[in-house]
Order: sequence, then C-alpha cells, then structure tokens
Amino acid sequence: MVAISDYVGIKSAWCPGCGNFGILKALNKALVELELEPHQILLVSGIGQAGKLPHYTRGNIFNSLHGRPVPPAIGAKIANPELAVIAISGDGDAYGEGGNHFLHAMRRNHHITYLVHDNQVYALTKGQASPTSDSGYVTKTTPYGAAMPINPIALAIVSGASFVARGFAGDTGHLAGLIKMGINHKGFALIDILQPCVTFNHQNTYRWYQERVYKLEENGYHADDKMAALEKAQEWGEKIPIGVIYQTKLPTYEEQLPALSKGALVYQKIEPGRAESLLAEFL
Amino acid sequence: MVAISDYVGIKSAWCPGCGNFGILKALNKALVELELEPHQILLVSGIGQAGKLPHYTRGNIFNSLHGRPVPPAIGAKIANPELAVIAISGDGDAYGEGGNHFLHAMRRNHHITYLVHDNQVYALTKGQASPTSDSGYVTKTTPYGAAMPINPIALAIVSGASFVARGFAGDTGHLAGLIKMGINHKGFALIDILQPCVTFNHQNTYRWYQERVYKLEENGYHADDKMAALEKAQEWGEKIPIGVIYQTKLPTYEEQLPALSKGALVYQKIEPGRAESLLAEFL
Amino acid sequence: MSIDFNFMVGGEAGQGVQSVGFLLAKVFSRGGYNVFADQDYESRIRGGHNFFRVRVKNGRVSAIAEPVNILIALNRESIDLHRAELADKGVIIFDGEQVKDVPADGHLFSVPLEKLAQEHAGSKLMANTVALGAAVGLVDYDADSISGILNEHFGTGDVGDKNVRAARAGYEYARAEFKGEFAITIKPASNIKRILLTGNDAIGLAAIAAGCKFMAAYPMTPATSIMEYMAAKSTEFDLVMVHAEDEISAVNMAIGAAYAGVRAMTATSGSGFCLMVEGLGLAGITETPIVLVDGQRPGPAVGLPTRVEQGDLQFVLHAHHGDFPRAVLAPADVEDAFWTTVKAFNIADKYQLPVIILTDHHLATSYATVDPFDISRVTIDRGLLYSPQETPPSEYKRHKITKSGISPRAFPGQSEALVVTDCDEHDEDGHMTEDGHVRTAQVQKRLRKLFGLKHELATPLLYGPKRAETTLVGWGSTYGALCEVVDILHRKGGSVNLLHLNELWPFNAEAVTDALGRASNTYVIEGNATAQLASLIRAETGKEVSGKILRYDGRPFTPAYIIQEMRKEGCELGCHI
Amino acid sequence: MSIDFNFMVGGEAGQGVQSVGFLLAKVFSRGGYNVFADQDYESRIRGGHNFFRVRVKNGRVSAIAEPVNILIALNRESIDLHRAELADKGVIIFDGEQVKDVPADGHLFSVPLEKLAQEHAGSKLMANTVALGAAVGLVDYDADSISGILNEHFGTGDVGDKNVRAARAGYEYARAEFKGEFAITIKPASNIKRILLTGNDAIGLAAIAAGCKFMAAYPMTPATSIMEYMAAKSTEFDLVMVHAEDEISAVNMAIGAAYAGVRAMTATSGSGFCLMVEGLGLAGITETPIVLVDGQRPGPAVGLPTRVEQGDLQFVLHAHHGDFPRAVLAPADVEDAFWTTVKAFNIADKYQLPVIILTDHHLATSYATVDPFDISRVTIDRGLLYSPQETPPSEYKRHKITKSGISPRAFPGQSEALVVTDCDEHDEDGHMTEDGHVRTAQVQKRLRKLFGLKHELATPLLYGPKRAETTLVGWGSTYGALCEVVDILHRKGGSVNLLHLNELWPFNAEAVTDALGRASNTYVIEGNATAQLASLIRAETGKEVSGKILRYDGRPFTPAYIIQEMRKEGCELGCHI
Ligand SMILES: Cc1ncc(C[n+]2csc(CCOP(=O)(O)OP(=O)(O)O)c2C)c(N)n1
Ligand SMILES: Cc1ncc(C[n+]2csc(CCOP(=O)(O)OP(=O)(O)O)c2C)c(N)n1
Ligand code: SF4
Ligand code: SF4
Ligand SMILES: [Mg+2]
Ligand SMILES: [Mg+2]
Repeated sequence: MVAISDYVGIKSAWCPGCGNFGILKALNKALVELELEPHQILLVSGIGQAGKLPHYTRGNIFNSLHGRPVPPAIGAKIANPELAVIAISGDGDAYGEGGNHFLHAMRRNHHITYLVHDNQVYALTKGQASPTSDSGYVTKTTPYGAAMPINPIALAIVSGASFVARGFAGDTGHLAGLIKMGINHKGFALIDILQPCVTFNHQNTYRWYQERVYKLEENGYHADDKMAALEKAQEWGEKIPIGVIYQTKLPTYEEQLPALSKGALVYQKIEPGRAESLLAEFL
Repeated sequence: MVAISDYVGIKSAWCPGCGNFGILKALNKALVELELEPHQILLVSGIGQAGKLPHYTRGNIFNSLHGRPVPPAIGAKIANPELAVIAISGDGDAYGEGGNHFLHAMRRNHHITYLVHDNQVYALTKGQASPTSDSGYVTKTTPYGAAMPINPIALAIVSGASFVARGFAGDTGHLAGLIKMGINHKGFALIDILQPCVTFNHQNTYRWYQERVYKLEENGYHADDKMAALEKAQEWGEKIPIGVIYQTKLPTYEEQLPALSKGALVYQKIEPGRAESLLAEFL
Repeated sequence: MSIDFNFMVGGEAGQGVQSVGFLLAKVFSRGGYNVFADQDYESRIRGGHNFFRVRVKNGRVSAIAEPVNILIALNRESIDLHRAELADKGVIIFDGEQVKDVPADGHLFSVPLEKLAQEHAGSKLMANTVALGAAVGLVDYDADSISGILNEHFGTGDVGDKNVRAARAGYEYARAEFKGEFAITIKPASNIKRILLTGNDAIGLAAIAAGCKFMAAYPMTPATSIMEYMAAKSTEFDLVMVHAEDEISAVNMAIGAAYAGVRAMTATSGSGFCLMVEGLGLAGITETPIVLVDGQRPGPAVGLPTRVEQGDLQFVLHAHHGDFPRAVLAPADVEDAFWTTVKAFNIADKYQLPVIILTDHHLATSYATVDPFDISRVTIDRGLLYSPQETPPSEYKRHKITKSGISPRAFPGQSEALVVTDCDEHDEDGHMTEDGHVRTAQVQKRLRKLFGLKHELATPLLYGPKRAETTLVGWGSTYGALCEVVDILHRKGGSVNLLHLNELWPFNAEAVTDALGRASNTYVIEGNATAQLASLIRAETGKEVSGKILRYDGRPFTPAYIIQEMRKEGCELGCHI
Repeated sequence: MSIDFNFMVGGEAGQGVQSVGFLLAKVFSRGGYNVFADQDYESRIRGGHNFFRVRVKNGRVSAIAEPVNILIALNRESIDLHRAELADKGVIIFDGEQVKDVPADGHLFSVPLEKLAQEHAGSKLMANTVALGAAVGLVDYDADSISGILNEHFGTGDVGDKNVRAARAGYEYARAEFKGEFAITIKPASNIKRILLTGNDAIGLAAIAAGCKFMAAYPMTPATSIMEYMAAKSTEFDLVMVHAEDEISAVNMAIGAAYAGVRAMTATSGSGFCLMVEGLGLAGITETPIVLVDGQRPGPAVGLPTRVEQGDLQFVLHAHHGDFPRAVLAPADVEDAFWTTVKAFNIADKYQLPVIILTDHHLATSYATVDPFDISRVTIDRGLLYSPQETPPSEYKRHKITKSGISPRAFPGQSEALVVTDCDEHDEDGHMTEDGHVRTAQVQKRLRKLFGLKHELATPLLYGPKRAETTLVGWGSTYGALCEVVDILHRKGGSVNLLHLNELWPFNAEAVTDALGRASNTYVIEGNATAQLASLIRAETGKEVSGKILRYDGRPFTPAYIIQEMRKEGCELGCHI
C-alpha cells in the first residue's frame, strides 16, 4: 500500500506560503490515490521554483535544463512506457524557453502528463514578466508593461493536446483530481495550474484567483467539444474556469511505434548478431 | 517610379515549376504596387528553399539561420522602423525550428510581415515531413506517418497575431493582394502560403490545392470575429479557405517604445556625455 | 591610522542581508574609504543561508579578505557557520533574546534587535537596521552619516524615518552596552567622492555611454541585472531592451538590430551562452558587430546558479563550428569592466565581429569603490560605418575584399545602396555562393581582421616588479585578490609579480612568452578545474607553467586562500609565510 | 595488371548523376575491385552542377585522385568544367546530338544518349543509363554484370528491364563505335566479396549492431542519412527514431532515453551541434551516456551546406561552459567509422558521458569498398549499468563517489531504487546542493573518469615507416589521402610517415610527443583555416609543427593536392617530385 509518507522528499527551499506547496500536496495525494509507488513514476522538471518540486517528493527524478523538461520526458517514456512520466515546469520554463517543445509534444500526442506551475512571473530569477504575465504587467524587464500573454489553454487545444485542464494551487482536492485524470489519460495531458507567488506577483494573488475561479464541472460543461473549449479558453479576467477544458481520444505517439509492441525498449536484449543481415544490402 | 524590373535578382536555384516562383512574382508585384523601392525594404529569411527567395529579388537582405528569420527581423525593425520588414520562411523554418519565435513575435505584435512558404515538407533537405505535413504522410524520417500537423492559422489567432491570412502560390494575383494588405497592416501579419513542391511533395500538388482552395472574400466572410476565425481555421481537407482569416487592431510593440518617438534609433546621435548624469546614482 | 576592516552580515534570504550589507558599504564609501563587498547567496528566494561581506580599507582594495571583525548574525545559523572566521577580537552582533543557547565565547555581543526595532520603529522587521546601527556604533563611526544614507535609500517619509530611528537605537545601544575589548574605531577619512558599484553596474553604465541602443536578453543570473539596468534607463536614454522569449531569440534580435546599424548587445550566463552559439557564428559570417556578455557561474549545465567560476574560457574562445574572428575581453575589476565595455563596442564596430565580455558572478555582483569614470574619455569609433550623412556608392558591396579584411559598412535604408548578407558563404555582394575560390577569399578576408585587432588590444597587465623570481598568472575577476597576494608576499620579502590577462583574445603570445620567460616559477591561478588559461597559454606559446592553483567550489578567491593553497602545493613563494 | 582508374559523372542536379555514379561504383566493387567514390553537389535540388567521382583500383584505395580517365558528361557544363582534368588519353562520353558546338579535341566521344534511350528503352530519361553502359563498354568490362546490378537497383520489372536495355545499348555502341586510342580494359578481378558503403551507412549499421534503441534528430546535411537509415530499420530492429522539432529537443530526448536505460544517439552538423551544446553539458553533469555524431561541413553558420571541412574540432572539444569529461572520436575511414561507432556506445556506457563522433561531409557521403564487418567481433559493454535481472541496493545513490569516478547505474523503474539526477550540482543522491565540498568532490569524480577513458583509446595510427625524416600529421577523414601521399613519396624515395589521430580525446600526449619527436619535419594537414589540430597538439604537448597545409574551400583533400601544396609551401618531402 502506498501512503503519503512514501512521498516525503528533501526539505523545500520555497518561500513560506508559496502556491507550490498546494501543488506538491495535490500531486502526492494523486499519486497515492492512484496507488503508484515512487519507483513507478518519473518526474522530469525544468529550472525555476517549479522545477524544484521533484526533490520535495519522491520518485525517479530527472531535473533537467531550463525550458527542457518535455524532451527528456518524451525520450524516457519511449524507452520505458511502463513509467508514469510527469513533466513539471514553470510558466517561463514551459511557454517561454520551452515553447517549441510544448507545441510539438502536443501535436505528437506523447503520453506524458505536464504540470505547469503558472505563477505568471519568473520567480527564481526574481520577478521578471513571464509569457503568461497579464498584459501591461510592469516588471524590471518590461518597464512599459508585459505584452499580450500567451494563452496556454487555447494553444494546447489548437495544437492537438488530448487533455487540457486548468487547476488552482489553492484548491488541492480539486487539483489532485485533475492530476489523477491527467495521469490516467492516454496521451498528452496539460494541466496549467494557477499558482500564487507570494513574493513576486502581488497582482495575481491567492485572493485574486479565489475571487475568479469557478469549476467547470459544476456548471454542466462538457469537455468534448473543441470549439466550445476554445471559447472557454478565451475566458480570463472576471471569471476564470478551472477543471477539464478539453479532452479527446487520439492515438498516442508511443502506441504507434512497432518497436514498443515487444515491450519496453529498456528490457529488450541487445543482439549484435542480428545486424549481420544488414551487410548483404551493401554487397 | 518603381517597376518590376527593379526587382530582378540573381538566377534562381529552384526547380522548374516550383511554387516558389509564384510567391516571388506575387511579392514583386505587391512591392511595385505599393511603390516601395528596393532600398526601402528589408527581407529577412531563414534557411530552406523559401529562404533563398530574397536573393532572387532585390532589397536589403539578411539571409539568416534556419528557423531564425523572425528575431533579426524584429531587431532590425526596432532599430529602424522606417524599413518595411518582411520575414520569409519555409514551414519547417517557421513552425519547426522557429516555432518559439513565431509564437512570441505574435503575442508581442511586432510590426513585420511574415511570409511562410508552406509546402508541407522539408524540401531543401530532400523531403522529410514538416510540422504541416498532413497527418499520416510517410517520409524517410516518418516511416509510420507524420503526426497531426500544427495549425498555423489557429495558432496565430490564439497567439495574438493581428493579421492572419492564407494564400496560394498558384494564384499570384490574389496572393499579391494579401501581401499588400499584410505590408500595410500595422502589426504582425502572418501569410501562410500553400506552395506546391513539385519535387518532394506528390500529395499536396498544384492540382490538390486547386481543387480545394476557395476565396473567403467571395463568400461574404468577415475577418473581424475571433471565434468565427478560429472555426474557419479548422477547415482543411475538402475545402481550404484562402484570404484574410482574421484581422484586428492592436498596438504594435514598436509604437509602445518611448525611444522610438524621437525617430529611428539608427538615426539618433550617440552622446556619451549624457551618461555623466548616471554616475551620481552610485555616489 | 591604517584601516583594513571586515564586516559580515549573515542571515536567511528575505531577512535583508543584502540591504544591510549594501548600506554598510555605502556608509564607509561615503566616508572616503575604499570598500569591497561581495555577496554569497543561494538559488532561492527565502530561507537558506546568505552572507554579505564588506571590507573597508583606507588603501586600495579589490578583494575580500578574512578574518571577520564584526559579524552581524541575523539568525542562529550565521553564528554557527561563521564564528570560526572571526578575528581575534572580532564581535558577533546578534539578538540574544531571539537566538538562545548559543555556546558563549568572548565574541558574542547580544543586542535586543527586535525589541529595539519594535520600540523605536514600531516594527520588528527593522531588526536588521538596528543591527546596522549597532555595527556602525561599535566602530564609533559618525552616526549621522547612516541617517543620510537611510533617507536616500528608504526615502525621507515614514519608512525612512523609522529606519533612521532603528539604526540610531542600535548605534546607541552598542555605544552604551558594549563592554568588551573592541578597540578599533573608524573615523570618516576624507572627502574624496568615489562611486560604489558592481561590475554589472559598470557594464550597463558603459553600454549606455557607448551608445548602445538595443539590447535583447533573457533573464539569467548573474547577467539579469544588466538587462534590468538597461530597461530602467531605456526611456531616459532612448534605447530599447527586449525581454526575449529565449536566448536564441535574444542574440538574433541583437544581430538584426546591429545589422540595421545600431550598437546592440545581449547578456547571459553559460547555459544561455550555449543557446547563443549559433548566433555567434551568424554574427561572424555576416560580419555584424555585437557585444555579448557572458557572466560565468559554475557549470556544466545549471551547476551552482548563484556562485562563481571561470569555467567558460575555452568555450567562448571556440564556440561555434568553423573559423572566424572574435574578440574576448575579461575585465579584471569594476573599473576595467567599464572601460572594457566601451572598448568592446568600438572593437565590434571597427572590426565588424562579435565581441565577448567574459565576466563572472563575483565581478558581476561584488561592489567596489572607484573614482567616478571620466566620461569625457569615452570615445566612439564606429569604424567604417557610413554615417547617416554619407552616401555609400550605389554599386555597394557589403563584403568587399580589402587588405585589412574590413569592408565599408552601410546600413539598410540609408541610401539606394542595398545591404545584402547571408549566413551561407557569400560573395562580395552578399549573395550565396558555391565557389571554392570565393569561399577561400572570404574566409581569409574575415580572418585578416585579427591582425589589426590584435594591435588594438592592450598588453597583459603586469603588477609588481618587472622582474621577479615567481610570476603569478591570472585572468578576469581575480585581479584584485592576486594583486594583494603580490603585495603580501612582497612585504614578506618575496620576489613575486603578477601577469594578468584581461584582453584575452586575440592572444598576445609575444608578451606572454616574454613575461613568463623572465620568471623561474610561474603559477596559473584560476577558477576552474582544468586550468583553461594554462592550456591556452601552452597552445599559444608552447610554454608550460610550473604549477596551477585551481578553485571550483563556487566561491571566490581571497588572498589568504591563494597563499594557503600555494603553500599546500609547495609553490615557490620566495619568502616564508 | 595494375588498375587505378577514374570515372567522373557530371551533370545537373536531377539528371541522375548520383545514381549513375553509384551504379558504376557498384559494378566494379562487385567485380572484386576496390572502389572509392565521392560526391560533389550543390545545395539545391535541380540544376546547378554536380559531379560524382569513382576511382577503381586493384589495390587499397581510400581517396579520390586526379586525373579523370572517363568523364560522363550529362550536359555541356560538365565538359567545360572538367575537360582540363582529363588524363592524357581520357575520354569524354557525351551526347553530341544534344550538346552542340563543343570545341573538338581528341577526348570527345559522342554517344547519342537520348536517341539510344528512346530507341531501346522508350524514354529519353534513360540517357544516363545509356551513358553508364557506354562507360563500362569503353573499358570492355563484363556487360552482364551491369544488368544484374540494374535489376537489383530498379527491380526486375519494366523499369529494370528498360534500364538494362538502355545500358546494353550504350555498351554496344561504345564497343562498336569508339575509334580512339583508349587501350585500358578492366576485367572482373576476383570473387572477393566486399561491401560498398558510405561513412554514414557504416555509422548507422554500427549503431544498430551496438544496440542503439533510440535516436532523435533533426534533418541536416550530411547527418540526415543516418536518421533516415535508422528510421528505415526501426521496425525490423525494434528501435525508435524520432524526427524532433529541433536539435535542442533531439539531444534532450536522446538524453532522456539514455537516462531511462537504453542506448541513444543523435546526429547533426555544426549549426545543429551549436543547438545541442547545452544538452551536451546536461549529459555531462547528469552522467548520461549518449552518442552524438557531428558531420562537419564548412562554417561558420550555414556556410557551404553540401561540402566538407574539418572546422569543428576545437568547438566539440570545448563546447559547453564548465569542465566535464567527454570523448571525441574522429573516424579515419569507412571501416573505422563502423568500429568507432561501436566503441562510442561502449565508452559512453562504461564512462557514463557524452561521446562525440566527429565525422565530416566527405566521409559521410563517400562510398568505399571494405571487407564485410565481422559482426561477431562487436562486443557490448554497458559498464556498471545494472541489468534488468539485477536489483540495485535500495539506498541507491546515482552519483556515488568512487575511485574510478564511475557510479553504478540503475535505470528508473528497474526496482525500488530511485534514480535521481539533476543538472544543478548535486550530492551523491542526485539532489541539488549548494555545498562547496560536495561540489568539488563531484567535479573531481566526474573528471577522474578521464584517466580510465584515456587508456581505453587506441594510440594514434602510424602509417609508413616507424621512423622517418618527415612526419605528416592528420586527423579524421583525410586518412586515405594522407596514406596515399606517404606511399607516393615513399616510392619516390622520400622518408615520410603519417601520424593520424582518430581517437582524439582524451588526448594521448605521450604518443604524439614521442612520434613528433622522432621526425625532423612535421606537417599538419587539415581541412580548416586556423590549424585546429596543430593548436591542440601544442596545447597538449607544447610542440609546434614545422608547417601546416590547410584547405577550407569546401573540397576534399586528394593526394595530388596535398603534394602540390606541400611543394608550394616548401615542405621537406625528402625526395624530388
Ligand atoms: C538557458 C537558461 N536560461 C535562463 C536560465 C535562468 N532561469 C532559471 S529559472 C528561470 C525562469 C523561471 O521562471 P518560471 O519557469 O516561470 O519558474 P518559476 O521560478 O516562476 O517557478 C530562468 C530564466 C537558465 N537557468 N537557463
Ligand atoms: C540548425 C539547422 N538545422 C538544420 C538545418 C538543415 N536544414 C536546412 S533547410 C531545412 C528545412 C527546410 O524546410 P522548410 O523550412 O520547410 O523549407 P523548404 O526547403 O521546404 O522551403 C533544414 C532542416 C540547418 N540549416 N540548420
Ligand atoms: S519566489 Fe514565488 S514561486 Fe518562488 S518559492 Fe517564493 S513564493 Fe514560491
Ligand atoms: S525541391 Fe520543392 S520547394 Fe525546393 S525548389 Fe524544388 S520544387 Fe521548389
Ligand atoms: Mg513562473
Ligand atoms: Mg517546406
């Protein structure tokens, strides 16, 4: 039996009150409820406050470069599809430095779960605007205000992500539910998580989010209509929807690979002799 | 008076019959009709068959790295907004290698025109699948078929591009019109151009496109509604819309820069003495 | 009286270590002292352990030194971690009411920081300002000087006043209650006006003075503060700083702006530099002048993000495939950072190539006092760039072959001359080519620029006697510490000098060969694990040094550390120490 | 009879130059000859000028040579561009009915290619196959051998048959109509079965034999064909080749797969390698074994995309900030490319680090005959990786400090042992650290791997006499041409040998010092403008070579070119030539 106590990592270096604690809690809860043991999961993170998360829980951990959690997550998943692979980013990591990987991983529908701790700011580097900072947000690198933010939810829907959700770090129960669905989903699952940064983002605070978020599933919303989902994805401001915004069934990249039909690559034996047959082609 | 004869560049290295010729013709026509002289324009291209285009016409030319026409175009535009800056890519260049720049240039609404020669294939490297290759398209690097293509039109709309159009290399008159509108548009203008590659793409041929394309403006379509545009952006297959799919007015990145209010940076004098005042801050 | 005094402020991230440290530095800098201050912090925003060291001297100072005379310990950990570093009669200022059960020793001086802050400023949060006051009080320095600085820093309103009161309370408490043997007093020294700034401040300032009109960058420690400085000054100085989506975009935007005719730069650290490598060669082959700052920190990869290393030397020298000319300048200290940056822009324009300013976390973030830069000495040399008033010939060729390798440069839109360039190999016109002869000629043309460029660079710095038994060899930010080592050994009777390389590439093989040839013992001292400078010297001169002192734990060199390591390694110091 | 015969096929891209050339090579390879064939083409798909050279020899051959004995000119330009390269009695096969007004000379032999193609195969498009037949006919080689090969290549159906008929028509026309003095005949030589393949083919084949299960890459000449080969074999050999969105993703995917426990690789060229530099260091600090192929082409930037250069040496040695161990192997020829690749995977696993295979466009795309690789000699050494059957200790530490620097490696999911790693500096457990001592220990641990690794590498190749007056020094793909230079000079009485570096890094300074010390004259011959190997040798040994022969026009070295340049430079050849 898996227990929360199996998921206690090293001491955190986050600020007291940081929204990341809620995400950590929700993730641990989800893993326990899915009865996944630490060695069955692989956490691949980038660099940023969010990227530190894996160290604060337990599992196989590959803490990768800034902006690059997704490619190694993909490589590892292909090498060993038995692992539950969870990639973890901040908003800068995922949508700034890592924007291109984000787009293409979705269109290929790799079977990984992607948690993006979206605090609308670059926290670890001390408060610069991020790709999701609200338009006009003034920071030391955006003295005239941040540009229009990217819309990760809409991007995901039009790029082919087969599971697109938004969570809130302030509601760990709800978030844990989303993470469970994301891990259970066969295909690329994006969960963009509203995450208050108590130190650097004094605009998008717990309060700010709390006053705005509402749960889609409590509003009779169905997540299977792409255009409706795109419309929902435009909602930001007075009201911010959380929950599953879009979900569909698509073949995963991995299940289309004949090589994987014989089991995980990592368990396949190396037999150099088989290459003998290739020589004939060059005779 | 500007004439087509002002726009004759070096001898082309494209294959006879290539769709790129139509794009070249349309661009030249647009430039002449806009009465822009070669020295008033800056063509920034990437690497690929499309990227060679600037050499085959005339203008200031910065033929940049694969996937990187957009960033230098942005830098040059900011340095000298008097230039009409046109960036030129192939589909691999723009949406593969250059995907991240594409996203962010749109959300910042830089005032440049972006022509993407979309032949749904990597031509210069001899026929591999591109990010826009149709799903299932088999090439030497996608033996099990290409993944779901990205949808550049939809991406552009949700990312904040203020002018989003699709053209067809087989209809140079129509395309020239779009390019003119794009250059006249204040803000980021994407023109994704269906471009037959007669050598490597035997699926999406002139004929294939010709049987499918129809002009939006002939169908009473209005390009000012975002959700309608997103719906249009989903259309691909039996019918493929060409024309302006979405257009809106947004402040450009450049017009928000106080430094540019005193004229182009490149014409501003360097006066080291002004920095004297900064010393006091460190006393 | 000769003063060489070290303060240290220790505490968690978020406790104000940085601000107390900076204010201390400012107090004594204003008082006419030379100050050097460095920051040690972790890659986190709250918690952990940070410290800030402030060295105050009435002679030249450009390095940190041990031992600590006054330690302001804002938490228990700071006492435990640093008490061993205390000078004989050093004092630890701490809040005995908050931090209990500290094993007593002669150094401890408890000040009720929180209580005084609450009483005098109405908030416990100002405990750190109380401590600042107490430290200044301990050395019996002018109390009013703090007030002025606090008011500048926090404003003359309520916050400022409260801080002034907090500091005053600490000051008076220390004067009244300290009963130990602390005999050192520091009095305002002179009216000399010096500026106190970091290496990054100097680079930003110089970039503006040099007319940099465009910067694009992506945040990365320790380079971020340069982009923030440029952004902060962008309205006043008519420049543009773009926070790009990634480093690839940043360097390519800068190249585009430079191609269009303005001075342009970017700044990053190792990982970001990795992503700029392709752009570096783009600047190389298109002959576009750009300035890149690489602020080194320990690698590989993310390594130790907030610490120092000199591990990028060989990388920046050889980054990118194929051969093209570049310049690499590694400023020795804050003063040098300013002038190097000015020179970087001039060289870039004159030789139409990328110039790398190779700095590091220590230089980037350490404060030093220097005489205000004489801005009137800043010259602008844009080389063969046609001015807006000139008209390039209409049959203009951007990559014209010339004897110097430098082609006259027009900017797009300037006239009817078309400015054509390509990252493929190109002919003189800038159009792509497949021709082997044209290729060879263009490669040679580009590389020829190195001849002129080499003469442009200064010979390596020589500190100490012209001739000495032992020559230390260093580069970049270790200059201050190494000079001090020379001074110390010299005082002890050693025959030692320093050969310091700051304008590193193109390499001045003659000067280095010559200098090394004069010493019996030569020791390279550098902050990396593989002795990258030693390897460069050998590649360029064939000479092997007698020994190497290498540090790569992420911490800066100090004079004492260097001497201790030299002793351990059995280096010939020429004196007993 | 001694045969050393050169064919050349010239024409536009799209005219089938490559296929005629390849088929010619195949014909003679099948006949028991040694063949070496290279391709010269432009970065375009149609038009321009391409040529394909096929050298046929009955002794060892691994370089191209001038002059041309038979030129198949598929267009006018090919005649104009190459007639000067013809041997004394060389012949130009061309279609005089299509290509008119060619200034006559004794070399021209007009064959009505299109007419014969139309008549015999029903399509003018098979003119190139007619020319193939004519060339084979000219040397009076076995006609049937072509038919078999054409049927293999084009199938036994209609297309194959038509090609057979076209070739036969050309063959017979040549036998019947050629009236000149062409006396050389080539007869099938032996039944020795050799394989004919390119360097890239050898790398792909070796990767599969070595058990590479995962490749991710982004197309780039000349590396693309490796990814295409792996993709083509992926179903049969249970491997996965991902066409990634960019090179950054490619290298990071490979690292992820390798971390997860499979052998993984990527392949690219200079510009793409630039983008992989950050990933290289990620592999370094996380100690993840990966194999990276860098197929060099002329830089900087896009340079000459379809040509050759050896300009990445210093770059790949120093790419990435900070110090960590890597291996750099530069295969000397096709045979070596196979074994080097096998070794690369073993070394990567054994030392848990990135291994770079530094090849170039010439080796990547040139065909050579070699004896079929003895696959039974391929060994798999996965080093300290726990096999799926083993159970790592539950208190497993991924980065455990060991004497060799190598830590036992588990893969995630293998057991309850958690595999934790980080691109920040980390402790033995893999968790991030700020501790200076832990940092130092991890840097040293990683670098210690170089000691073992160095002994793993072969000493540099020595060709020719052990001792000689003159030693040529080369690296990588120039081996064949340099060996031939040694042979030629030796025959003329020169005292010359070759020191060739293929397993380049970690550098074997002792062996190189020793070899260079034995010669009076030492000349580095390499394909770049700044003599990068010479600089490496000097950095590692202090030794300066007597001279440098450098080529950087994008064309490969040939023996005659080398000798001519050595003469121009006044190199000591030890004989008159
Ligand atoms: C290539 C590279 N560029 C820049 C950095 C510096 N850096 C570290 S974290 C970070 C941004 C963090 O923002 P985000 O991803 O939103 O994470 P957060 O800290 O907000 O959780 C940056 C720019 C880096 N480590 N590597
Ligand atoms: C960094 C880098 N990676 C790869 C390449 C090789 N390359 C050149 S063009 C190209 C793709 C071309 O496809 P696309 O952009 O669609 O242009 P097209 O040729 O189809 O017009 C590639 C992969 C390169 N030059 N640089
Ligand atoms: S800086 Fe912000 S995101 Fe980072 S730990 Fe603190 S509160 Fe959390
Ligand atoms: S390969 Fe395709 S895209 Fe390239 S020139 Fe030929 S037809 Fe055009
Ligand atoms: Mg963030
Ligand atoms: Mg394309």
